[in-house]
This record gives sequence, C-alpha cells and structure tokens, in this order.
Amino acid sequence: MSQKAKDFFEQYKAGKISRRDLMLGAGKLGISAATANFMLNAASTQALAADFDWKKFKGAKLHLLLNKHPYADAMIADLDNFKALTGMEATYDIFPEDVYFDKVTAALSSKSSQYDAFMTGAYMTWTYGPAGWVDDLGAYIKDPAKTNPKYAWDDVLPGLRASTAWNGVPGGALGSADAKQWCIPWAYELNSIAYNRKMYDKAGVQPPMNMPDLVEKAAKLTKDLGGPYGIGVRGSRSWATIHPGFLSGYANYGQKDLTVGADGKLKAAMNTAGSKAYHKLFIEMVQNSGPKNWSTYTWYQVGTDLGAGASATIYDADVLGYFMDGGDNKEKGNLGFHAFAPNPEAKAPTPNIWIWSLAMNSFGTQKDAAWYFMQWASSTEHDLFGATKTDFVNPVRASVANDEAFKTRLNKSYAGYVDQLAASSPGAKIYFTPQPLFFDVTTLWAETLQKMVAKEVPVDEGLDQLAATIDKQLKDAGLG
Amino acid sequence: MTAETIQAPRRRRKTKLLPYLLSLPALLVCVGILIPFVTAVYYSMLRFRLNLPAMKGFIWFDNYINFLSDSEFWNTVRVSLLYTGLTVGVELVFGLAIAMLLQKQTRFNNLASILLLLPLMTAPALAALMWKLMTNPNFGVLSYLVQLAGVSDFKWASAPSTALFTVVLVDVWVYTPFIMILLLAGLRSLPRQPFEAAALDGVPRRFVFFRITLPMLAPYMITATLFRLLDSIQQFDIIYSMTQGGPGNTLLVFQVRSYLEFYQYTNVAKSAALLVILWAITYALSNIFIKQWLKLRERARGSA
Amino acid sequence: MEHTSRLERIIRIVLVALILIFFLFPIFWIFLMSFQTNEDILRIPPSPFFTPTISNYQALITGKLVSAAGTLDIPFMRNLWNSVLLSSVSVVIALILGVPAAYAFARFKFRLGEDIAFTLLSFRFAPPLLVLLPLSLYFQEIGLTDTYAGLIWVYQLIALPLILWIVRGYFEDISPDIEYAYRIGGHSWWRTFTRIAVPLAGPGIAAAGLLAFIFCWNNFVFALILASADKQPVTVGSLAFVTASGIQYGQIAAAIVLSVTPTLAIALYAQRYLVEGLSLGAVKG
Amino acid sequence: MAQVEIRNIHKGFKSGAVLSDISLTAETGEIVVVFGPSGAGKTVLLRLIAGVEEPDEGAIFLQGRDVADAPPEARGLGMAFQNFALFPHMSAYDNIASALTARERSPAIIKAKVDNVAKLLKISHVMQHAPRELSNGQKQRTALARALVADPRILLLDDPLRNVDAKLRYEMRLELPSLLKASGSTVLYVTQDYKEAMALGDKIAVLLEGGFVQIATPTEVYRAPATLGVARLFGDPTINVIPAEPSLRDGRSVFDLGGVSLSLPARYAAVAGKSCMLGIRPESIIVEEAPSAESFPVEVVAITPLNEKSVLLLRTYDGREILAAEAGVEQSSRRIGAACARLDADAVLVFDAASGRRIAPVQS
Repeated sequence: MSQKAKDFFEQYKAGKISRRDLMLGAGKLGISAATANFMLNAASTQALAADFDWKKFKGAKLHLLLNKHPYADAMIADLDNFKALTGMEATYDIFPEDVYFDKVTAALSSKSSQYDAFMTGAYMTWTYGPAGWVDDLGAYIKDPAKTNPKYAWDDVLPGLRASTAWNGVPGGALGSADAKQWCIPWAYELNSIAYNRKMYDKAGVQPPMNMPDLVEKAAKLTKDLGGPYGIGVRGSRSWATIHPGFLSGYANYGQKDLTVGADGKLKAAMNTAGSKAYHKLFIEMVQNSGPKNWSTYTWYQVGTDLGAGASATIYDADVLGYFMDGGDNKEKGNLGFHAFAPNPEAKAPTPNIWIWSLAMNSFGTQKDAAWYFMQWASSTEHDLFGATKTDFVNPVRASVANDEAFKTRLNKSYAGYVDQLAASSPGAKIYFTPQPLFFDVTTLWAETLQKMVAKEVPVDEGLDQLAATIDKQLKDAGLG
Repeated sequence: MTAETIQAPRRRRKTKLLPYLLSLPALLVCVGILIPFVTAVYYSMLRFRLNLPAMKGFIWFDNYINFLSDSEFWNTVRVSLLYTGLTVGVELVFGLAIAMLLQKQTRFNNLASILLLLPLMTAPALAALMWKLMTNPNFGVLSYLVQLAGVSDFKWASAPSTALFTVVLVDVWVYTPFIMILLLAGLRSLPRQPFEAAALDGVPRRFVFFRITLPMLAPYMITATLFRLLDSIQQFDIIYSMTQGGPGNTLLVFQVRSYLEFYQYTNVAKSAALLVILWAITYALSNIFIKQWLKLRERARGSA
Repeated sequence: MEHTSRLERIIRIVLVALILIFFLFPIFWIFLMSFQTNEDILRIPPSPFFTPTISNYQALITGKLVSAAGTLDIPFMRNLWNSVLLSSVSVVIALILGVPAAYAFARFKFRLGEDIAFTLLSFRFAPPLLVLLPLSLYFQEIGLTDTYAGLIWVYQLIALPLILWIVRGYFEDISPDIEYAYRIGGHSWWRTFTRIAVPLAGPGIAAAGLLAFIFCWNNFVFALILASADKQPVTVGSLAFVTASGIQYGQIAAAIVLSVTPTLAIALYAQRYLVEGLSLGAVKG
Repeated sequence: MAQVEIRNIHKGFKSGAVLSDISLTAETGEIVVVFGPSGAGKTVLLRLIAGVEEPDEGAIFLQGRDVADAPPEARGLGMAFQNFALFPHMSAYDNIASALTARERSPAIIKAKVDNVAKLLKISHVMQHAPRELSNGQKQRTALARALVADPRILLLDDPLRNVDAKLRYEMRLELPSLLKASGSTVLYVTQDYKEAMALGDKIAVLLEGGFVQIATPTEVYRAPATLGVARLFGDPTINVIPAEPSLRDGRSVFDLGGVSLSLPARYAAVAGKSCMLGIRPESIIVEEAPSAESFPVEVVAITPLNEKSVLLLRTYDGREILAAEAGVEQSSRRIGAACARLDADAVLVFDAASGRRIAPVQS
C-alpha cells in the first residue's frame, strides 16, 4: 500500500475524516471496500487467532444465505478478515426481505445442502426447528474442541440468548432449561420511537409519552405540517406488521397473543377487553395519521418516508431511525430517538425484539466449518468491529454495548440513541408465544388489522372472529 | 401371377417409428413435470405441515371437504373469479374497441398497433413494479394526478376498496394489447363483401356491428377470451408483486394463496389441495378452449 | 368506411391518442424516473423537469452502489446476464426439441399422436405452482438445485408448448408435395426436413422463438421459487433494490428500463413476426 | 423387363377404398397415361409408385425390384406435381439442381445438366428467379425440368398441364411427346384431359372408381371403349347415348330412332333382344339437306363452333336431343330448321344397359 493510503487510514483512525469519506477516498486510491475494511480490522483478527486452531478447515468453501440488510452489509464488509483468519472461502447469496424467507423455506424444505448457514429471525426457528431443518447449536457452544475458549457465550445479552432458545413444545417458555439453541443472536432491533426533531419543533410538540398521547400528537402533526403524515408503522399482510411497534405496545398493555392452558393447549387471546381497547387506539392512529398506503408498508417504506421527510414519527425498529439519520437521506441529522412506554400505567417500555441470528442448515455437509463462521460472526471482535466501524448498532454483547468508543461514536452523531437504547433494553424480549403456527397467526392478525383499519369490520367483531379462526387453526393442527 | 405378389407388403418400420422419435424428446422433457403433478395430488390428500412432521398422515379428501365450510376458501374462489371476470371483460371490450379504431390499414394505425405491443412485452412482475412506483402516495405521478382531479383520498392498491381496481388496471394495461392484436388480425381477415353490401343498402352501423361484425368475429373473440381466462385465473405475478394478496384478504387468488400457504405456513397439504382445485378449473376451461381452437384452426385452414 | 364525417375522424384521432397515452405513459414515466436521483423522485409534486443523471445506470452497470455503509455490490448485470442466458438457452433447446415434434404432429397421423400433442399443449395451461412447489421439494434429490440446467428444464414448460403450438401450424401450411418433391429428388428424410421444411416454416419458427424468448424473459414465478441469487433473472432481481439507506427508486426505475429494453427492442424490431406469431398462435395455430 | 410393374394394389383411406386390385405394367420408354376423372385415385397411384404413400396390399416393382422397403429417395424416379411443388425459397436453378445434388457432387456437371434441360424447356432466362417471380408456364416448365434433369429411368408426371392456361397447354401437348420420347424414360402420366391422354400416351390406362376399366392404345380406347363410362370420357362433344332394345329383323339388329327404324351391320346381331345403350359419337351422325334411305328427319336447334368443329344440336321427332359434329367451322350452308340425319352405322357402340360393358362390336 502506498504511503498516501496509509496516511489516509491513519487519518480515519484519528477521527479526522468520516467513514464515508474514507470509503470514497479509499475507492479513489484503488482500494476496494473489502480491502479497506480488512485493513481496519486486521488487528482484532490477529487477536482472535490466539489459542485456537482457526485454520482447521482451511480450504473449505462455505456458502451463506443472507438477507439484504445493513447488518449483512456490515458483515460482508468484514468477510475478508474471516477468510484470512480461517483460510476458508465464503460466498453468499443475498435476497431482499420481500422474498428472503421464502427462499430460506425453499432451500430448507428441499433439503438443499447448498447453504451452510443462513440469517434468520428467532420466530422462523419455531418452524425450522420442529421441521428438523436447523441444528441445535448448544452442542457446538459447549464443545471446547469446536469453540474458541475466548468465545464468551455468556457475554451475549441473556434476553437474546433466551429468546433464541426454545424446547419445541408449543407455548413452551423461551430459554427454558430443556431449550435448544436454534440460532445464535447476531444483531438485534428493538422497537421504539424515532421522530423528526425539526417537524416536532415546527408543530410545537414534544415526543409522545404514551399511546393516547401518540394518537393525539400524530394527528396534530398530520394536520399542522401540511404534507408529511404523523406516524409511520408497517401494515403489509404479514407477520412483520405485528411484531414491531404494534406488539411492543400490545405487550406494554399486558396483553398476550395466546394463552397456554394447564393441559398445554393454546388459545387465542386477542379478544380480551384490554386487547380491544389497544387495537382501537392503534387503528385510530393509523386511520388518522398513518401513511396512505399503510397496508403495503414494510419496514423499507416506513424508514424511507422518515428519511425523506414524508413522515414525522415512526414506531418501529430503533435501528431504522438510526439508518435514516445518516447516509444521504434528506432528513439526515434531524432525527431524534425516544424510548416509549405506550401504556400510561406502565413503568417502562416493553419493546418486542427482532433478533437477526445465524442458524445452521441441518442438511449442510460441513457443519463444523460452518460453525467456525458462525462463531466468528458472533464473536466479540466482529461485533465490536461492526458496532464501532459500520452500522452494526444494537450490539448483542454486553461488552460491546458498554464499549466507550461505541457509545461515544453514537452519541456524537445520533442524538439520544444511546439513551433510548439504555432505557428500552431492560424490558426488551420476544413477547410472542413460541409455537409452530406463528406465521399463520400473525398473518391472520395483520389481515384482520387491515380490515379493521379499512373499516370493513368493527374492532370488537373483527377480533372475536380472529380469535375464533385462530382457535380453529390451532385445533386443526392439534395444538388447541 | 406369382405367389409373392399376394403377401402383404412389408411396412417400412422406420417410417412408422419416425413420428414417435421426433416427438418423444419433447414429451420426455415434459413428462418429468408429471411427477410433481402426481406428487401434488398425493400431498393434497395428506395432513402435512413441514413444521409439524409428527402429525403427517393420509386423510383422503378431508382437505377438500374442509374447504367447503372454509369461508377463506370461498373468498379465494370469489376473488379469483371476480378478478378473472373483470380483467377478461374489460380487456375484451377495450381490445375490441381499439381493434376497431385501428382496423383501417393506414401507416398511422399500423404504427399505433405496434406501439401498443410494448406493454405486452413488459414482464408482468416489472409492470406491477412500475405501477407501484406510479401510484406511490408520496411521489407517484398517478396519485398526484388523481389528487389534481380532486380525489384526495385515493389509496390505489393499499385500500381494500380500490386494490382490486388497481391490479385489474395493471392487468388491463399489460394484456389488452394481446386481445387487441388477435381481434385486429381477425377484423382484417374478415371478408369485405357483407360490409360493402350493408353500406350500399344503407344499413345503420349499429346494426352492422351487432349483426355482421360481432358474429363474424365471434370465433376470434372466443379464442382470445379463453386464452385470457386461463391466464387470468392463474394470476400470480401482478398481484404478488403489488400487494402479496392484501390488503386484508381482498386479493388472495388461488396461486397467491397457495404460495403463501406453502412458504409462510409450510402447510404443504393445503397448498397442494388449492392448486389441484385450480388445476381442475383450468383443465375444464382449457378443454373447451382447445376444442374451440381446433375448430377455428380447421376453419382458418379451410379458407386459406 | 368512406362516409366518415370530419367530426368522426377527429374523434377517432383523439381516442387513439388517449389510448396511446394510457399504454405508453407508464413506460415513458419510468424512463424519466430512471434518470432522476432519489431526491428528484421524492419531490412533491412530481415533475417531468429535472437535471438528468446517469448515476442510476452507472450504479447498475458497474455493480457498485455507493452508500453510507460503503460500496455495496449489486449483481444487477449478473441478473441481466442470467436472463439472457436462461431465456436464450431455453429457447434454443425448446426449438431443438419442439420443432421436430411440431413437425411430427403436423405431418404424420400416428397412434397417440393427437394425445401426445394435447398433453404437451395442456402444459401451457397447468398452474405453474402446481408443478413448481412439489418440484422444489425434489430438486435437491435430482441434483438440479441451483443449476442453470434445472431452471432451463423448468423453462421448457413455457417455451415448448408455445413453440409446438405455433410451429405446428406453419408446418401444416406447407404442402407435403414440396417435401415429397425433394425426397423424390434423392434427398433423405432428414435433409428434406432441414433443407425444405424448416426453412419454409422459418417465419413461424422465428415468431415462436421470439415469443418464447419474451415469455421466458418475462417469467417471474419459476425463478422466484427455484433460482438462487447468482442464477436469478432480472424479473426477480429487480426486487432487490432496497438498501440500507432506503429504497433506491431511481435504480429500480433504471433496472426496469434495462430489464424491459431487450423485449421492447425485439418487439419493435421484429414486430411483424410477433404479431403473426401471436395471432396465429392463438387463432390459426 | 417391365420398368414399372404394379401388382394387385389396394389402398384405402379413412373415407374408404381409393384403389382396389390395381395392376399395371409399363415397358422401357413407354408413355402410359393414367386417365380418369378427378377423385378416381390417379394421384394416389403415382404417390404409391413414388413411395410417398404405402399400399395396403399388393406390390410395386420398379425395374424388377420390389420397392416396398425403399423410401422415395431410393426409388430413382423423377416426378412432376400437379401444383408444381416448387421450393419457394430456392431459385429456379436450385429447384432444378435439387434433383441432382443428392447424387452428383461435381458442380460443373450439375450446371451442365441444368443448363441443358433449361435450354430444352426454354427457361434459361429465368434460372435465377424465385418461383414466385415465374409465370405459371415457367413454373410448370421448371417443375418438369426438375423431374427430367436427372435422366430418371422412370418419370411420374401428375397432371402437369392442369394449372396452365389453354394456349400453353396446347403448345405443351405438342412439345411433350417428343421431349418425353427423347428422354427415353418410362413415363407414367396422369391426366383428366382425354385429348392430352390421346396425344401423349402409347397406352392409356383408364381409371374409374378405383380400378382400371381399360388399358389400351389411344385409338383403341376411343374406337372401342370398354364401357359406356370410358366412352363418355373420351370425345368432345360427348358421345350420344340412346337407350334401346334392338329387335332382330332379317338377321340384323334394328332399333328405333326418331320414328325411323335403323338397322345395324351384321356383326351387331348378337345384341338383339337385350336392353342396351347405344353410343353414337357426334361425328358419326351425318346431317344432310335431303332425305336418303337410312336417314331420319331432325330439326337443327343450335349450331355451336367447338375447336375446329361445328356442333349441331339436333332434335328428333320424338323429342330426343342428340349432338352431331362436323369438321370445319364455316358451314354457311347449315341452317337452323328442318334437316335429315343418318348414322355411320359401323361406328355405333353398343353397351349392356345394366353393366355398361361394351357388347358390340366385339373386339377381334
């Protein structure tokens, strides 16, 4: 590398130039993004290499299935370090989220061995696990021959470890003693409020304190701003609509999706009075101040609108607000972050979480090598690299979350993000009842929400119908 | 006369085998497809969810019987038929009107008919994406134009009341040219005499249209209609790319629904049963279609 | 027709103009969008006036998308190449298989001939998912997962019936005497097929091949289910323009433009064949 | 050795039998005309010989070889089709040369042969034209040239003059015999024009309803047709047919025409008392101004010129209409109105009314 290039990296390390400028500059000097990242993280890679035979599977070729996501981008940026560390090859297929999980299902249901490991969410393993498509990773973690002594599994936040472990019994508690570790937490998102500070100042409102307050303020923002709408939430006919802000608020009101009877049978619980009251608030909010084509909204649109100044608030993954506050977004630097407890009586937020995790394909032919990759990708070193150098915010490891460099970096450019994270994370966990019909239940739920928002069916009636339909499906599947 | 003349001539074996040799490779390539078909029929008689392997079992026709009392299923039937009826109906009327406008062979009309081919050449999935961009409530040009026209709350594919309209619109945009091309070919091949005679006799044009044009064009219209019916009842690309079946269950047509059953709920049996029913419908339709088509072909060949 | 009044002529012209606007405006608008930056696109109200940029195309063609997270690789050109490869190889194979079969059905009356023809035609109307979903469960076992060969095989479902459908009609229109004349001249069956029948059915074969190419190119569901990322065509790949910093609308538009350009170009260049193929394929056979 | 020998051929299609029990031989250099009305199975017969159809029963021998197993390309034939069957995508030259390219490798020889036959058929100037640029006559000559160019031992010509205009047909009818004779080939020539058949054939095989009813020289077919059907097909205007049941008087058969008893020569005696059809060729009826012994009165109803003849429509007193033909068209003397007619009794043909077979005069 030329002296000029070295200087360039030194400048970056000294904090004189931004990461974006570094990448652009590196590109001009003929250094690829991957090489640049390699340079940046080479030191930590060397540290990782001590005391463990990383080269055991030298020459193996891993193939990964990834979702188009900033986290995946961040991992790809560091992939050369993995290759250097282990001497393995790693290639990947990357799909947008619209089709990603269908692709995973397609690959796994056909017992395909083409992918060794893949990105997943915890919910999906409730299908993959019982279907026998993914391996219990507990066995690998506990095996000193396979796992680096410095791996520090306990460093991973306990809530995340528990949320990705399930005993496979429908309705069984996550993280129970007999639970199997279906996947390894890799990065997570908790659901919270992000808002446009400029717009809030213009309309003269403060960040919302609770759900009724949010409904009111969103309406006021919609009215006063004349253009942007008040609140962005997802609305597509999918589980994805239920799990972010919606379920976080629902849980904050003490509501459950399903109840588990003494006999282990599951029963829908969306038709309680408390649930109906919450639904009414949420629906009123979407009707009055949500996006016009809410029913097709995925997180991509929710985020884009916030970044483009088309919406004033979002109640969605906290990292979404984070991404919109940077990059080349129009509203870059204008966003604020705010922990949110929707129930006026609740003491603290109860954000439902989405855990991007790594799972191992049971049909893979080189599982030990794949485990090496998973270990590396969830290692403290990679986590720290991601958290400090790329957009791997919301680190899954306590040591990284408490890292001063990480906190300083975020605080400097993303006002309130760290505070939000600190206030939200204690209550953050999965609030769904784990069971194989997760997608049936949540899709039906989203469908019912859409109908209720469109005023095709009144809330009370809609939820009674929903509960009845779900009960029937549970019964048909032998679960209810 | 010698004895050998009485024996029947030896067949040229090669000639007899030739047609089979020629058509068999094509058939073999496609027969591989029959295996999954049979599998699907078998799956449709199972209780079979990939994520509940323990409860897999053979249940004969229970999946089908369950459909009878399943309002979601009837909704799928209703939506599929509605979508098919609307798209085919609108495209037929629209296609006929355009074909009649362009009937005269002028340079302008020919150019117009070629330009009208372009939507047909656009992948339906991409066409849906185009319309999705154009109907985006924030920057979509159509949303803007509709707003200018004074309709402030038009939500296109996002509202149950207008979602069907929107996907039908896209389908119409893509496939009307197809019907137009067929009917234009039909119109231009009609004999001139009846029209000339009618013009000489001063027969009103409405009468000419209903009593001469339509009946003579009928075979072409039936063929075009059946062709579209078969495609339309199996619509997937446009609906899946626009709304994935939403909002609510407004657009859960057969193929979208079975796709979701398979990939989201891993309910293989239900997905297969839905597809078998769809197949039965299309098989019945395609039988009518192929018969009609053969008849028309005979006629076309006879007059050629 | 001679008695059209002036008013009627004007009405006709206006109607045709409206129709052209309806059918061409979306293509035109997406074309404009593809030359706009995301900021231009997100402007309210939308406007046809902007400073054109080729950055969207640049990003797609170089495969490098510069964003906050660094330079991302976007495999769009690879998708485009996949489309070219899948569609053209599928059509070539379908022609190799389909043209002789179409000839057999057109020329020979043989036992089961009509049944075989009907079976092949009926594939044209089978719900694609009925075949694809069970097939996806088998693909691993037969080693076709994530191979071009597997996709091309399934693409035969689109291309083969179409080619049989159209080409058969063209063969039937050739007088058998012409072929007999050549054979009597001392030429073998095969030579006659290649030198006489195929050249004479040439326009039909061209039309069928082009249509099959377009239908393969435009296919979505086959690749959606069976193709991995590095084998997928543009119809599926175009869904992929969502990145860390939001949705790149300009790039989606540019991707659409690049994806539909080949089929539109074929349509304009070979429209005579296409119109003939479409109308004969449906009507005359 | 017969060049072409067909033995007991049967051929049927779904719609029914087309040919039944057909046998025919053609010697070297012989021109055999297969004559019959359309739909008689003539073309099928040629196709069977050419090998593009296969017989259900029977055998075909070409140059003494059973060709049941031989595909068309192995039969060494030349064939010209009624609709010409030119290859639309090849020039006239290539069309003709196509009959050589399979067997002859040397382009020089091919060129020489094509040029030669083109010159012979006077189409040298259109060799580079595509078939669609040729006139019908040029197409017909090209098709013929293609059949001839390889000097096939056996030449099959399927009504080659059918689709050309009258003038050309007339010219070709004059040209063809010498051309075909010069080729030395055995020719099977299909036509439904009796004049063509008469002009070209060494032998005419009359095909009616799937079977040969007569195979004989042109003169014989005309003078002594085997059946009434054959008699009707040859001759223009067609033969007059008069149903009669002759009686025997003075050892002669006598029948009644136009109120007059007419007696036939002695060799017709055998037909007396049988239900017959009398065939009288128009040129065997002589119209006269003045009555004579054997004449009967007629009224000339119409006079029409036909080719180089005049055709007179006569009406007898009992209302029967018969045709007479006279050589020459400038019969100014002939008037509409009353006249007398008499028969050339030696030329009368007598057919059995039931079977249509000729029963007199008996062939010697």
